[in-house]
Amino acid sequence: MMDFATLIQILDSSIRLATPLLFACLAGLFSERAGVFDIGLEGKMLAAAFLSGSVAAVTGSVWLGVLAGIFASLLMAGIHGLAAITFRGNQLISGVAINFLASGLTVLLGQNWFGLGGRTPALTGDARFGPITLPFADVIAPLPFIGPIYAEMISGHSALVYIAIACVPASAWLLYRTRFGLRLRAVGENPAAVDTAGVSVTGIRYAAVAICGVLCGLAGAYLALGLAAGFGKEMTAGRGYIALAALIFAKWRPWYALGATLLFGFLEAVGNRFPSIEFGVITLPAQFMQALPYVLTVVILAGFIGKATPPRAGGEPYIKER
Amino acid sequence: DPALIFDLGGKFDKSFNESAYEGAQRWAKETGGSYKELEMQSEAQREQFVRRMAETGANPIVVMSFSNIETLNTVAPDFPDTKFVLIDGVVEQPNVRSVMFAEHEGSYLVGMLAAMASESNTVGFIGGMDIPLIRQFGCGYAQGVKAVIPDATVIANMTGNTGAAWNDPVKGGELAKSQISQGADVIFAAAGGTGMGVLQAAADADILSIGVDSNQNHLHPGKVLTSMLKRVDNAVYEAFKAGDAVETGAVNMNLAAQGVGYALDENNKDLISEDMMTAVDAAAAKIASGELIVHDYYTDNTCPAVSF
Amino acid sequence: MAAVESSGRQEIAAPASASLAIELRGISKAFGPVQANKDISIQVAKGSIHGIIGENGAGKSTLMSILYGFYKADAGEIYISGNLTPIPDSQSAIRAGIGMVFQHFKLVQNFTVLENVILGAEGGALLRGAMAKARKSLADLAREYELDVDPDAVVEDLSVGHQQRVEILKALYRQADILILDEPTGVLTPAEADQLFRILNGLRDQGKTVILITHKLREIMEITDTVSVMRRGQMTATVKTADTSPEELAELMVGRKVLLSVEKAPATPGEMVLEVEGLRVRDDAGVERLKGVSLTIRAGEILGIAGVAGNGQSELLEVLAGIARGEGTVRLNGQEIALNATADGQSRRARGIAHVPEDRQHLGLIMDFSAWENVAFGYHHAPEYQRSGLLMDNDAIRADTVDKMERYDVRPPIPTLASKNFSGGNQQKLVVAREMDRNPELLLVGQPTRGVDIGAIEFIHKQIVALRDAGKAVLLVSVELDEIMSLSDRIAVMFDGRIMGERDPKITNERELGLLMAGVVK
Amino acid sequence: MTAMPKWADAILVPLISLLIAFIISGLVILAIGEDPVAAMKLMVTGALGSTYGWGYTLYYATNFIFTGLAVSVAFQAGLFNIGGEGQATLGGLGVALACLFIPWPHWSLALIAAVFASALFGAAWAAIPAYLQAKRGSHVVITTIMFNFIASALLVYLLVNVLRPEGALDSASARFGDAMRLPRLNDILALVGIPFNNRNPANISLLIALASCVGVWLLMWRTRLGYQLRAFGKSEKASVYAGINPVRMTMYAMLISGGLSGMMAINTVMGEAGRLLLNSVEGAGFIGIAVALMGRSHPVGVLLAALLFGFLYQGGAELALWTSIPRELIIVIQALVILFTGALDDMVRRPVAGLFLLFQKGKA
Ligand SMILES: Nc1ncnc2c1ncn2[C@@H]1O[C@H](COP(=O)(O)OP(=O)(O)OP(=O)(O)O)[C@@H](O)[C@H]1O
Ligand SMILES: Nc1ncnc2c1ncn2[C@@H]1O[C@H](COP(=O)(O)OP(=O)(O)OP(=O)(O)O)[C@@H](O)[C@H]1O
Ligand SMILES: [Mg+2]
Ligand SMILES: [Mg+2]
Repeated sequence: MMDFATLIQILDSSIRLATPLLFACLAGLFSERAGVFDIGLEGKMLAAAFLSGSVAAVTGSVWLGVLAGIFASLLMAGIHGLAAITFRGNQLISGVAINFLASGLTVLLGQNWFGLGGRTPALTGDARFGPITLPFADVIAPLPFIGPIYAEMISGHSALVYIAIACVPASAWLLYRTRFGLRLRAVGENPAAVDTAGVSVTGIRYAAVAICGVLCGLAGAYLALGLAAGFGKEMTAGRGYIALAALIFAKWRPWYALGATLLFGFLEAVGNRFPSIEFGVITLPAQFMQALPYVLTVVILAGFIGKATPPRAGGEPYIKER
Repeated sequence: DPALIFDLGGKFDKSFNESAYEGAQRWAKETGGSYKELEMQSEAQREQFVRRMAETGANPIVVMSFSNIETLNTVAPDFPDTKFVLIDGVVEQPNVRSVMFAEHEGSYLVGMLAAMASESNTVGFIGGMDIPLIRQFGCGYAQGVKAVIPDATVIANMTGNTGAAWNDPVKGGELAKSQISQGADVIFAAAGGTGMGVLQAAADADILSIGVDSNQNHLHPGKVLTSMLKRVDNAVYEAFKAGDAVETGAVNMNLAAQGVGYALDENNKDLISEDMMTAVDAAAAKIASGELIVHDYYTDNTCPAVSF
Repeated sequence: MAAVESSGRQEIAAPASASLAIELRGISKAFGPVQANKDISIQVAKGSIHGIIGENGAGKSTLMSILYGFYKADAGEIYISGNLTPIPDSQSAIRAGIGMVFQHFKLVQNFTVLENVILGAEGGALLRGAMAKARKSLADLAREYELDVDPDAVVEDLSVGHQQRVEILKALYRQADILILDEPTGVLTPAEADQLFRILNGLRDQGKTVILITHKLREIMEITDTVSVMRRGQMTATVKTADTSPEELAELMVGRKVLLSVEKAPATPGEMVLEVEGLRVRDDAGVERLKGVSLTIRAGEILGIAGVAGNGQSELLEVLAGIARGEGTVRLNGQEIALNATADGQSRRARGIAHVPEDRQHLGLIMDFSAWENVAFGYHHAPEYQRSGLLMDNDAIRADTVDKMERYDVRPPIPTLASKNFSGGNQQKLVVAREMDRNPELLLVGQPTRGVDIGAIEFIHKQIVALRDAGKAVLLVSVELDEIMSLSDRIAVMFDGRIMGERDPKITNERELGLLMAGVVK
Repeated sequence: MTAMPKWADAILVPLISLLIAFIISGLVILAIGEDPVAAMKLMVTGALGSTYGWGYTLYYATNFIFTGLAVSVAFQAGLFNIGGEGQATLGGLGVALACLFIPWPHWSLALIAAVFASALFGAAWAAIPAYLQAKRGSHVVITTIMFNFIASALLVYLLVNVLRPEGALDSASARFGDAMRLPRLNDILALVGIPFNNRNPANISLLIALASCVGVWLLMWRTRLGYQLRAFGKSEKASVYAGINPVRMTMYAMLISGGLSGMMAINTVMGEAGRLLLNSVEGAGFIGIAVALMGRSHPVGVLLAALLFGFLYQGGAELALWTSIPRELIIVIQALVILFTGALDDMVRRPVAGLFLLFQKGKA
């Protein structure tokens, strides 16, 4: 049913679709590994997509756009930090609020600034990410098998895709090989241990939430500047929630996060490629094929993944004196 | 004053609500008049908003979308002196003007253009959600394609099943790329905001796309083959202009009534050759005269030209 | 002076004598309405071991947590080596040379020993170098103080005794001169406790200062130089250990005379109540934890299970209580009990088995539930707690709670207070009241007096003996040999999932039991 | 454990938080160049100034009570059910099937059938995630998210291909028979002589919602099952000690939660639309999360939070009716209300508690 070229095309699409999920998933990973649950990934991505689209449209510079996206996401992360860390609020509520806030503010401000119903003007030229051709792509391209894999699937994505993939080993290194990572993981497991070791729980948690903000900012910027050409209202379309699912799927580990998000990207790409499938007499309707990624996720989760244990101190504010 | 009530997608949906908005704006600019407008946010507000608008004395009141058929059946009898205009649906009430568009006819024309412009004999269709209205677009389009090249391939995708399906340019772009990799070199998008991503991806890949509802040729000059026009703007404009004297009853905005059509302007004039134009205009004339009948999906919920 | 500067310590000349390691002046601390510490002053001499005793909730842990910068005092001053030293956080305490082993360990459970030790004292931004250095100094420390722990073991796999060693290593690794230990022996076996005391003596000999909180007067008498007594948030006395006696200390602590030994009549065993044959249990990982245990208990008899923690006692209790599944035969009053999938806590309770679990905070109680809700915990099906059909009679439960609190001396006697707001001893009394008050046929009881003050220990012991005298069977698991020896009518020793042998407490001695516990069979 | 009296904690703090949320909302309104005072007035009079406004407010609140209770029951049992959206969708399907295919002679019978059908369908949709959580440890958060998507796919399929009447443009089922029209709130209040506006969708479902509040309260705090669910939610380990079966508790909690979500459809599908629509849930499942969390998972809190959100919905509709303020402003106000009353409440509580402490010391 699927020839090699089709497979390459689907995998190529998977990588693109996985990238925003990967950024957001790693973002959630840092936050939740530090014990701050975050269902506000969606809102942060949306805010970032909006501001990056706006700034890129106005300045014509894609990198200024990225910075602006990160800034917007950091603002939201700051609110989350304030609620979850300083004021010991409910982290789930704060996340829900951030999703609402981003959903409303982006359109409100967008309409106010550009009058396009919340959209930003379409981006062109340097205001968007173009594809990057990796070295030797054209040399290797004619080779059988390896050629398409390298030239079509691996090469030719925008800069943020490679940054996202680079973020995986970087995150793993930061978490498992540095002092900061050790403390961050400890804060998510037992903040009292960190506190009594003479390290500020608040400081570490804010740092983690800030990293989460930066990564969500990249996720949103990639949506608006890499995949689409500008911001459109609600353009995250639930990807923040899917990233959250991927995070649990990945058992809060960076390399697994890469696998999980690639799997989600792959399932969506397959659904896109085969809008309906005929099995002799029965034709599976489009709705089924669109639901297939979600059905498969459940099947895989129930069949192979098993129980995932979240960081033990996750979701709880650190309170010494009740 | 006249009034315009947008449906749930909101007035900037890059689709028919926005088109209605443009018609109202045109009227306001030309006449210097003012009008009221409202955006529905929830199912429960349908009756509420129409009724409240009628209570303010607005006349006529243009209501968008077939979703309001039931609403007008309930509300219109309570305001016999107010004229209502329903876009995209039929209501049999004495004070309602029901405006239907023959989307299949317009789509047929752009389908022909697509087939003629295609070099690979493979064209694409991307719809927002798998609902009858969108199938009507897709079915007309596929018929037009097959009329030119009987063995052409029409790849049809729908974006999704939730409200996000209309607002997901990223998914639109990815679907377009998937169709392109399957050989499509003209893609028709009928998916609201999602379509923006389709047009973008097509332009990036240097193939052609077809816009929908309003003239979207300008979005990527030279890259958008044409746009399937659904002149909701005209319908609104005329209703506003007629004021409370607007005629009631069913109006079929088909090709003959110039309710649908394809867009031709300086942005795409190099893309559409003389031959193409002649062929399409000939077909249009035949459809208008009734000589050529484009299958209407609504009549039997099937499409002879493509399976969804 | 140079060393002081480099450690960044703030020094203000003070009048106090330089031979004092610590001086606290006028420390007060309130948690909301609870005044945990009231104007406390205390002096601890350098190179001494100073004991602190007091009832549950007297404020011992709070005081030490203030010294360690974990809590901030509302008022008062801290002098270290005669210098006024503000300690706003643990970082300052560590810099001032203080190390603390908390009552509830502050370890990251899924980290390795090494990671736990270096946490907060990594010595560099990258772990690789820090780990190598720490591994070396850990090895040195281990040799110097006989503190053997595998640096690569994951903490949650370690016994509590070993976890405690990790805590001590943490403090020593940070070069603490002053070591605070909050109830360190509560979870240790006698052998481990002896080992700990050897370590503490070694530390003292090196000029380090140790503060030891404990409920065990024997330990106070054995190892401390001076001892302070706390009551209701205040410091009531500080005495030289040599000048006092356990009885005097007990009275200072509780405010009345306390019986330090258990008084009980000889057992008069009756019918066979519990018969266990060839009981086997596997844990989740598939490791066999019980390898064919057989034992019997008659009515009016207490069978004590001695053993080093982790040798299957917990599993024995759990499988009998219906928490874990097992294989083999268990008969209660001659009727076989199911050990398979249908077995659960409810069916066991229905058959008259009550269970005071080892871990009251995670098993025996729901800490967020109020006291009355916890009194119904496990007995929520009891007919007297039902109003009709599906409805529970909360009024009845509350009334019953008031009654139990009064009879079992649970303080404060407020049924609506959340369980987490009771002190450890009172939490334990609540569980004991719930489980023993129904006159069960068989009482399973694990570590009944862990972390409990001597007043409460006396009380709980009395209740257990009273139940036996009422003709019930008791299975007692404890790592406190004292407790086993003084309460049991027969003693079985467990090692590696097996019963090594049974002894008569009147004939055997600690040495013999200790050998059995170590798996040595004569 | 603070010196603050209970009433201050339960009423004063939320009120101040709400006030802050509205002040900031006012600033946002000012920033987009509108008059905040007029806007607020409009919202309040529009939502609460007439029985008409109350009708809509209560209609929306009814939805949020159901979904809020649903989230809170699961939450009490330690489960985070984000699947309210999908469960309510399926509940709608249940209502539609019950009303379309059985010619009920009277609305009361139809209502009973609809209650059962909606609860059953909602519960069934929660059952699979529940089972997978209980038996396989599959995280219920992921599976319920996935089931939301699957539910909407199923609904689109059924409405487009199966339930849509021949030739209808609208992706909706046929209208239910007239016998299945539920009594509106004004009909009910007329029985006791209270005049109430008749042009609003508030209907008898409100009473079912209120009864559900009482029911959930009774269930959670008065029955054995509720006791076991709460214990399980606080500590799975301890509940096993007490002989409470974790698998059963997970199933019960999710089934009840799903059933409550499903019952929301009685209000929207049967009470308001009279037919099954493509988007009759309209995000109420997600609002339910906010409502439950803000209401601290207690029925009374859920009721109050649901009313607040009902007020925001109807007040927002009035804003849209009479001003040119974009409708997204309402989402921003909702966000601020959730943020300040739900997540940043400690920001208010701390200074208030401090004031009370000062006051008490002054007296002493
Ligand atoms: N973090 C806290 N928040 C509120 N109250 C607390 C806290 N810690 C302790 N308390 C209360 O302060 C009082 C003193 O507690 P503390 O833990 O110091 O007692 P303790 O003497 O160590 O008792 P134990 O022998 O049981 O360990 C008790 O009433 C306790 O309930
Ligand atoms: N005998 C019963 N009568 C009515 N309902 C019951 C009964 N047994 C079980 N149920 C159902 O299960 C719920 C919990 O029941 P109950 O408190 O009797 O626990 P149980 O059946 O013993 O189960 P568990 O093993 O969880 O204790 C009840 O509220 C009811 O929904
Ligand atoms: Mg203590
Ligand atoms: Mg039972």
